[in-house]
Amino acid sequence: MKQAIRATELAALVPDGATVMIGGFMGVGSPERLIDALVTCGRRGLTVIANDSAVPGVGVGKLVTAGAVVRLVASHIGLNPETQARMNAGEIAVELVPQGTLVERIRAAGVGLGGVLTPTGLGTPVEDGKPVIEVEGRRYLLETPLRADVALIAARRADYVGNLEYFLTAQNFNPVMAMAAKLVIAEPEHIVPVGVIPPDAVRTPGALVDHVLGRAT
Amino acid sequence: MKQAIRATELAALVPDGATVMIGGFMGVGSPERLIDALVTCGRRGLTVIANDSAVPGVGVGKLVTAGAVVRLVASHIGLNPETQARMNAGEIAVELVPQGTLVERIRAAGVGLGGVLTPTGLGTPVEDGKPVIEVEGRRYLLETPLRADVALIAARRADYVGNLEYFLTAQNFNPVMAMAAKLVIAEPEHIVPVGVIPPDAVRTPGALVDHVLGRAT
Amino acid sequence: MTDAREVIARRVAAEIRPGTLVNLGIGLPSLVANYIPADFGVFFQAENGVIGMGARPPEGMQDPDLTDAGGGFITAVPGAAAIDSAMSFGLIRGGHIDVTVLGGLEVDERGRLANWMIPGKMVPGMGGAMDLVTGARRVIVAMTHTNKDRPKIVARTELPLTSARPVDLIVTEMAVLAPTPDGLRLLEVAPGHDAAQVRRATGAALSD
Amino acid sequence: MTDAREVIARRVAAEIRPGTLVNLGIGLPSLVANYIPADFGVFFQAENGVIGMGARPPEGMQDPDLTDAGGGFITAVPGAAAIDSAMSFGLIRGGHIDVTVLGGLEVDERGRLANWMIPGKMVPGMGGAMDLVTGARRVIVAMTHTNKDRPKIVARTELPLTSARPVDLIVTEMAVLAPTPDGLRLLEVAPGHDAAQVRRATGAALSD
Repeated sequence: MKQAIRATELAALVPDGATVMIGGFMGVGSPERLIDALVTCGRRGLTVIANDSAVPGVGVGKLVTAGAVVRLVASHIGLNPETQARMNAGEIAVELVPQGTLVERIRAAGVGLGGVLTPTGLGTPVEDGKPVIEVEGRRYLLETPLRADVALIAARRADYVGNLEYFLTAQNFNPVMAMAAKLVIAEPEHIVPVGVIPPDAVRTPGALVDHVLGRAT
Repeated sequence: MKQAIRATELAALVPDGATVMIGGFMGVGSPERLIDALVTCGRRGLTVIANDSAVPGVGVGKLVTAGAVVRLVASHIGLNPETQARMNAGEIAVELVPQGTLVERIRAAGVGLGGVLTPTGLGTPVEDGKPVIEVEGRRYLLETPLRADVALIAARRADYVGNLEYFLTAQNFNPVMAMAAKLVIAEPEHIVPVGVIPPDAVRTPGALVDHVLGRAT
Repeated sequence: MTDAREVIARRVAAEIRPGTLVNLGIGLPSLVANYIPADFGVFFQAENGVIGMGARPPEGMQDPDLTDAGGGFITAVPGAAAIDSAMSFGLIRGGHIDVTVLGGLEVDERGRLANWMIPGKMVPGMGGAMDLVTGARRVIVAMTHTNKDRPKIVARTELPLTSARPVDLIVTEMAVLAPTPDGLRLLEVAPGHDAAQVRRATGAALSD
Repeated sequence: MTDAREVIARRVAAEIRPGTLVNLGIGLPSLVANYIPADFGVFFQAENGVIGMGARPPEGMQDPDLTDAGGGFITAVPGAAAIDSAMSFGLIRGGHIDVTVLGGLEVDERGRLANWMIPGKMVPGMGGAMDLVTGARRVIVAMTHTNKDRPKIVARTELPLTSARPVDLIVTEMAVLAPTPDGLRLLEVAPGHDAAQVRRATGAALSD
């Protein structure tokens, strides 16, 4: 059984300077209330690992606007001009990672693998400075695992033991990120009794989840 | 829309000497009718990639008894004395692979990665002859991807476009193997109209499935 | 006069075989779906997590948890599957996508695509493009032949590449071209154009 | 007289904290579940694909699609999750299993376990054991102290190791031992035994 936390308790769990994974794709499947709580408590110096920085006012975009982010690891920032502007002003260091490489680097950390051997990025600027490993006559980039202090996960439903269920394209990076952080905090749309989510519908077992955000009061 | 095939058509799809992945764990979640069809048509010289060889008369065990298997890549053969006897007699070459490494090697092939960097097997006989790669100060074995000509997949339900749904512990290696073979043949317990399996319950998208075994007549 | 984008989308659609799994990039490539017959059994992947993307939903019926890779509302067709990003890019990098159609900034004489940044000007990021070009079975570039009269098909590009892998086909409003080991081949000239026009608008040598 | 296996299982159970995720090997380790209070909120993983394994099902209620890693029928507790093998071993190798309890053939003076083959005699395969010993946060070996009076805790083992990683605790019917950088430490002597007995039955030096 998990204890439900309140948004105001997030400040104590995510210190300034933390590395935070945030689920979502262009704001879809993003833990908006948790993100709002980080903005409200005035977090600074965060490294954010996320697919993208959405648009201003949505998802990770809110943290960018609030000046909470000093480093962003993402596959796409093109639809948030504020991220571009802050990157150009030297306020945010952006590491751009191919989307498939990003999700595998996170997965590697979560499942205890030492890295990812991918053909993606070979012969492009993504290759710069990375080892190239030859396996069975083909060349692959060695990409390192990505870990975080905290993962903020959006789910459709959680049950009392923390099992999570996702819905359609709101799934995206959430289940993978829930494996790769020391502390996992889930923001479900609904919290249901144990047994409502059948075993085969659980995509993130509750054992991976440390805290569940309680319903807004 | 897939065409349902009959078990008797399997002979034409799986030639002697083929490399065949077979889902299942101690016979649970094994495509028994497809296995029976391979025995019936007298297949020889197969390389089988499977978690285990079950027990005589069950799952992969039937192929072992029939003398169809010349090479077995598996994590466990301890509960099938026939596999042990044939291995000792030099009739089956057995490559034992740690279970977590086995599933990741299959996954690597299926998702286009060049190999697996795992700590599992370091300092044991599993390390012999394999490259050790150091990443961020830690050592990992480099294990190569495992591919197959054909994957035989057991599922609880298929719909007409080949989407597959699994049930409880019958899932095991099936969804991963369905990504790693040139030809994927599914044996569902039930075949249902499109829409009966909701999008979030699909674990193997129909695009991965070439043929669905029709119901027994 | 027919819109260049429509000409390109229609021509690309003719490349799509029935029963295949197809990924369309946002923008121009997404128009290709309009010209694929509904009974073709083609499934469209949106790399953010669905196989079986359908057209825009009716007004008021949009689900905020069902969008395409650009964040726009979509529907799902019967037989659709929802997947996470690891599975989605597993399908892409693993060679399970039959065709991907992507927009381009430039393509060089070896058929290599650049479409994700202009140094010093525009750094949107590569999103899923690098994985798609590297992993899809067939890569089609759908783009206008020129940008303000400047050729987008060039001998050498100064732009960072999307992948070292050459694309399979380039479809513009003027022509259809295919990279070969000996350079770019001019396969077709679009109605209303001629080969000399195409060559003048191209910054690389074209063989017949 | 109490059965040695029961003594071992009871003592291992005392190591299991509430709310943890635990993997029990087949055979002796599986008995540990009998001594964990139901209200402890412990979830048991069966590495073939379920978190929340329960006891044997009532006769006639068995589901052939719900078994443990030995192929035996099980139940699932409320809140259980079904997972595939990639996820299951992702949890194991990724350090998400709080405790694993495994049987052993031998443990050497550095605390390294051998439990998957006897060259020339028995080659069952390692199954999930190598991943469990390498990846679980805490590894407990549950085994009888000797095999037909031959010590199973030895200075050096001739058997192939399961992992180069030392285990965290060894529980036998005679004692509880912990590997340290300076060798094996004798933490507890079981009731009815004394330290001299334990040392005689052990093939490696034991510090206090």
